[in-house]
Amino acid sequence: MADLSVKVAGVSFANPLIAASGTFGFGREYGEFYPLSKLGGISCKGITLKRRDGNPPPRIAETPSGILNAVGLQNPGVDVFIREDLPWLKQQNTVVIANIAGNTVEDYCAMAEKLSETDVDMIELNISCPNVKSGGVQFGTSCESVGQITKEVRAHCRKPLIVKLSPNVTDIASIAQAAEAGGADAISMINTLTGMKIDIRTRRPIIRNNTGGLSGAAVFPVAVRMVWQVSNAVSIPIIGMGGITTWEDAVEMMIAGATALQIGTVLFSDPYAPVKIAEGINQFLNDNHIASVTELTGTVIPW
Amino acid sequence: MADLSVKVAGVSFANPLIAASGTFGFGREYGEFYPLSKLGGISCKGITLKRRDGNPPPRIAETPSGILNAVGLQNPGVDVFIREDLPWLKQQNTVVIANIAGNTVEDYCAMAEKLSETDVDMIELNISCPNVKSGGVQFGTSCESVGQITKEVRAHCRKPLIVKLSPNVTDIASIAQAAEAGGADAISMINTLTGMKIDIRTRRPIIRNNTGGLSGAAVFPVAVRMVWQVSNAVSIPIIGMGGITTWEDAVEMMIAGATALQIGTVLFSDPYAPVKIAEGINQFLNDNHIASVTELTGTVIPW
Amino acid sequence: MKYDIRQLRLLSNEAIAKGIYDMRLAYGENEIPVQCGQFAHVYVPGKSLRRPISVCDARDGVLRLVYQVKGEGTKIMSQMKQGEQVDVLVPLGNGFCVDKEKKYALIGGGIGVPPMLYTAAQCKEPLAITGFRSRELVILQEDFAQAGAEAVLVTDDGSAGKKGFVTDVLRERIAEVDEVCACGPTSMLEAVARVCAEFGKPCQISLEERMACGIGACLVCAVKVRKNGEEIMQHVCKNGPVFNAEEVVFHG
Amino acid sequence: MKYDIRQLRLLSNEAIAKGIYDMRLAYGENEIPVQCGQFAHVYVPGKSLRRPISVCDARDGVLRLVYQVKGEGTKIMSQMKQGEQVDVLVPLGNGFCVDKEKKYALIGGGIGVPPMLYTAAQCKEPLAITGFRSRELVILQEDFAQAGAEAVLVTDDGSAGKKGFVTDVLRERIAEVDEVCACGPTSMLEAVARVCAEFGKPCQISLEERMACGIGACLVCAVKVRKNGEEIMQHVCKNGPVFNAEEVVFHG
Ligand SMILES: Cc1cc2nc3c(=O)[nH]c(=O)nc-3n(C[C@H](O)[C@H](O)[C@H](O)COP(=O)(O)OP(=O)(O)OC[C@H]3O[C@@H](n4cnc5c(N)ncnc54)[C@H](O)[C@@H]3O)c2cc1C
Ligand SMILES: Cc1cc2nc3c(=O)[nH]c(=O)nc-3n(C[C@H](O)[C@H](O)[C@H](O)COP(=O)(O)OP(=O)(O)OC[C@H]3O[C@@H](n4cnc5c(N)ncnc54)[C@H](O)[C@@H]3O)c2cc1C
Ligand SMILES: Cc1cc2nc3c(=O)[nH]c(=O)nc-3n(C[C@H](O)[C@H](O)[C@H](O)COP(=O)(O)O)c2cc1C
Ligand SMILES: Cc1cc2nc3c(=O)[nH]c(=O)nc-3n(C[C@H](O)[C@H](O)[C@H](O)COP(=O)(O)O)c2cc1C
Ligand code: FES
Ligand code: FES
Repeated sequence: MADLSVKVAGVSFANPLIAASGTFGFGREYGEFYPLSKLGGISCKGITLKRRDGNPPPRIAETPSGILNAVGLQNPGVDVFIREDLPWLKQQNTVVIANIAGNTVEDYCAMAEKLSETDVDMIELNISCPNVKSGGVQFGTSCESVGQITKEVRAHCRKPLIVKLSPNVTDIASIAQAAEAGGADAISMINTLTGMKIDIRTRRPIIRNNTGGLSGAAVFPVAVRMVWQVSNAVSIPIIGMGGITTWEDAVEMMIAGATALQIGTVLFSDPYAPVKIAEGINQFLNDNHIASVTELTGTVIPW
Repeated sequence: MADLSVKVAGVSFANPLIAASGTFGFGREYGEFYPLSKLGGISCKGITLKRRDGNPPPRIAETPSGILNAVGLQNPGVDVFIREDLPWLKQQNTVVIANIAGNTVEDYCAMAEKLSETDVDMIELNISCPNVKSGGVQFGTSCESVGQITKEVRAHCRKPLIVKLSPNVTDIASIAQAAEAGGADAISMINTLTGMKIDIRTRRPIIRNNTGGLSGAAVFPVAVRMVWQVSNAVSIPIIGMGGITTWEDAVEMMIAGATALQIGTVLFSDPYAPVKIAEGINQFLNDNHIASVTELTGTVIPW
Repeated sequence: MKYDIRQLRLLSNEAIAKGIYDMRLAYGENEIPVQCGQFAHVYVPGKSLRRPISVCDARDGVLRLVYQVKGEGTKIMSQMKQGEQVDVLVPLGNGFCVDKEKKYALIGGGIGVPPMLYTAAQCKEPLAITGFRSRELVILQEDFAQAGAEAVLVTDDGSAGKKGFVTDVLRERIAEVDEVCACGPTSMLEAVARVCAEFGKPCQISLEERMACGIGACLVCAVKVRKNGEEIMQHVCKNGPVFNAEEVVFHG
Repeated sequence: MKYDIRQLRLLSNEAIAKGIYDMRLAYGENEIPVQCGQFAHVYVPGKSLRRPISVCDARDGVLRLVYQVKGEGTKIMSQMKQGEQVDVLVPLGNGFCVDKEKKYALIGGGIGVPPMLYTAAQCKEPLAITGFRSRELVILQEDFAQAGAEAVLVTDDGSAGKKGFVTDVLRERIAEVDEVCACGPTSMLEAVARVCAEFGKPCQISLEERMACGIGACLVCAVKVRKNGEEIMQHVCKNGPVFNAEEVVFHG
């Protein structure tokens, strides 16, 4: 049995597999498949300062080897999360990451303050949600604004701070550097690539929001490339995600530079995927006489 | 029989299906499957001022519903193209588009001058090739440089000028506007999204260039979204591409805003794809009593 | 653990009407713990999302899914062969609440008919009113009769059964029934709900929405409902697919 | 038109060694217009790229492809069943040039052995030297004998035939032959080329490179060759897969 534990920004995870924000709710439903302690951690559904109802349906469409979604940050608000979900989550013996999104920098700071008072393990700054008009991605696409918001939230945040990056940018490495300079303890990446699908009979976009975020296996090569570029540009750890489907993908993402991983879209076809991936990684490490999964991170040998 | 002909920047195409640059060489090989007159046009392999040998192999990898390539602009140089390939191509009764890439603005201008003396039908400015160190994409990722190079080449170009955009940018609509302002007669999009694939046994990138360009069905939703955004931002026609695989995809891309289409990656699994897509579009138009394919362009009804 | 994935052996998968297939899966145990109106989330090889299909029947250890080929996913389902293992997540959602003491009208429209069959099997002599566009789409009529229901068939064009809509029949017969359960296109459900409201009969309706997780985690299958005067978002997969018609905000 | 896609009926697809399959396809006409050393580009459902597989045999209207399961594509191929239609683009590339008047040594290493069989069938009493890692990977020995070849078997570990490398045998026997043709891992091809150069024998080698189009249009399958003193890029699918060993720039 290889050592699967990893550490990100001082927080220990039993294994590198974290449920991706927005695909796993607050854990209760998937907790009816397997004990959540099988996961290294859970990144909770993105929360906002006040309750949000999200976008009208349809919120999802299928694409080749991927999906588009535009949930639009439906959530009960940070207070309800702290009161009703966090206590239960903290009993599940897994790392709990709160994913926060806001309309304004003040929103983010207020949430960081509130969450710093709780026993949530980490805070993930979602400045990359493409599916809401304001509230996220407008902060995530320029170095200045990423540096700025990270710095301000950092000042209100007494938890390890993860900044989650959007792939819809020209130069992801500089964005990551801006987050690092702003005080991020870790980077998580990638959020979804903006995409669109149109019903050719009705000529209507299938997603009611017109565009949605592309995730799933289709984006995996883009995610690996970006994780590699960012790992060459920053020295804080990276939580890699975007289309991880098999244990081979997980190993590849770590070799590209990730310290831990988030698993999202594949849950929808196989709810057990993160558990199977953890087993697959363990087998791979054993077969290759690698003692600890941490030995994979960033070991790509570029040409 | 519906009318499949389209016009882009004054040039008439028998149908909207154009072979995508780099996937079809200079046409001779696929011309052994079907007469090239079955296609609306051919965008030739990217050419440079001097001969280029391209990147060392492997130059290709397979990904979920897509491929990565990094050919690195192997080509015989513009003079050989003009002397040895163009005369043959011009006999094939299809529109011939020269796709040009360079290390410097002067390279581009020199090629535009040379090609303007020939009977090539259009010139496609490739400022989006992600697979060469210099020579393309560095011009394609900021509005300033796109505007600049378009303007300079425009001054040397007496053929209709298409500017081909990279999807690896934060704001594709402004880039397209810069090309339009610089004097482009049409936009073609999207070139490939940069991606990476690593062999987990050797820890080596599979593509010798480390990264490659992602194309094929996986990128289709991103391409549709970008074509839609650009069609809302410019008034010059768009040649849409990126993952078109079926006639339904072709119709969708046109509804999103494309006037004509390029077909690339799908050729590798089905060499007849563009011919079948043309037939499928024709059937769709007949079934829906649409007289001309031009009636599809930009007819999406956003929510 | 409340949920599990099951690999069920395909017993048969035959066309029973134009483009409509009847898939029968061996459940393993004889008593299948499924409530009428619940659904199965079917894995389709090569697809990113499962396909939600209502349970049509679940008696004698056979899980029956009746589905129409719409797009690629259901097409692949229709090509699955006897002996294959089908990966299903079942049962999901909340089904119809039926009470053996009451008289039900069960309304099905088109491909919304299948779940009403297992519902009929749970009721006492229900009135099953099923409507189809035309003759070649009619399904399950003998099954309803065998399940002890009075089966009334209508078609839009009169090519089988009576010509007309399910609501025409419902209106004529509503006095006889205590409660109504319905599944079908939204426009039909709205019409049924209106008739029930008019006559003061409780009405349960089964809704459809595009889904991902199928269990309430991803929040994609939203539907707006009115609870205690407030409009809130619920989810078809977890709170539904069956909702109290009075609470649903149509066109929400 | 020089090229066409063919849908060939699968006659059989059986394992003939550990992880190695023998696929036989009905070509339709008895005389298959394939040169030895040419390859087929096989469509694999669900995959973006075809898989290049050398023609192992093409006599009596049966196209035979012998392949090893490496990754997902060849795994899917190994699951194809009798009666299915297999979509192949064949013949592609330039094969071995053989001359009935000459004596050939045909060298195959591992999964490079299959194309040497059809090559053997085109030669007069060739010497076929085939090498494998070990016993459980040995294939096609009787086939070579039946094709009129003298079949010499070597394995790296001596578990079947002689222990050693194909080049050991080649060195011993090279005086007998006029020319050498080889297919196998690059390291073996280099070694074979070196022996041939040493003894002044012409040598043709079949190379592998990752492919997309298979016909010379996309330029992905590049190989560096020396022509008239100049190094240029050629393409395995169109100029090869068989090259004159002297011209190939190894590690180019
Ligand atoms: C609770 C529930 C029960 C259902 N029961 C049945 C049934 O018993 N029989 C039956 O034939 N159909 C039923 N449907 C509809 C069925 O799920 C869709 O027809 C099917 O998913 C279409 O898949 P496709 O791949 O053929 O179509 P595609 O258009 O290729 O599907 C693309 C995506 O859209 C989704 N989608 C498309 N149409 C619908 C729809 N109407 N509802 C939900 N998702 C959709 C698909 O699941 C898939 O994710 C039910 C839907 C729900 C939500
Ligand atoms: C001209 C030629 C003839 C060949 N003849 C044979 C043969 O007779 N028998 C046989 O077993 N194999 C042969 N090969 C190798 C065979 O093509 C690969 O083993 C096969 O493509 C692997 O596919 P996969 O899906 O199993 O592997 P994956 O690794 O999943 O494939 C991923 C991608 O890489 C490509 N690839 C991987 N390995 C190779 C390789 N060695 N050469 C070319 N492309 C590769 C695949 O085609 C695919 O595009 C030949 C290759 C070439 C170029
Ligand atoms: C339905 C859905 C909802 C999502 N919601 C959020 C969210 O609330 N906050 C967030 O940071 N990311 C959200 N994401 C993005 C994922 O966390 C993840 O970055 C992305 O899906 C890529 O990973 P994957 O391909 O493994 O799904 C969502 C993704 C999906 C599919
Ligand atoms: C092998 C290969 C080579 C390419 N070479 C070029 C090129 O030389 N010039 C260019 O503008 N685009 C080139 N492209 C990009 C395509 O023209 C097209 O923009 C892209 O592949 C997306 O379309 P597709 O998904 O239909 O292939 C190349 C693509 C591939 C796959
Ligand atoms: S499908 Fe995920 S919440 Fe309903
Ligand atoms: S595979 Fe396209 S040139 Fe060889």
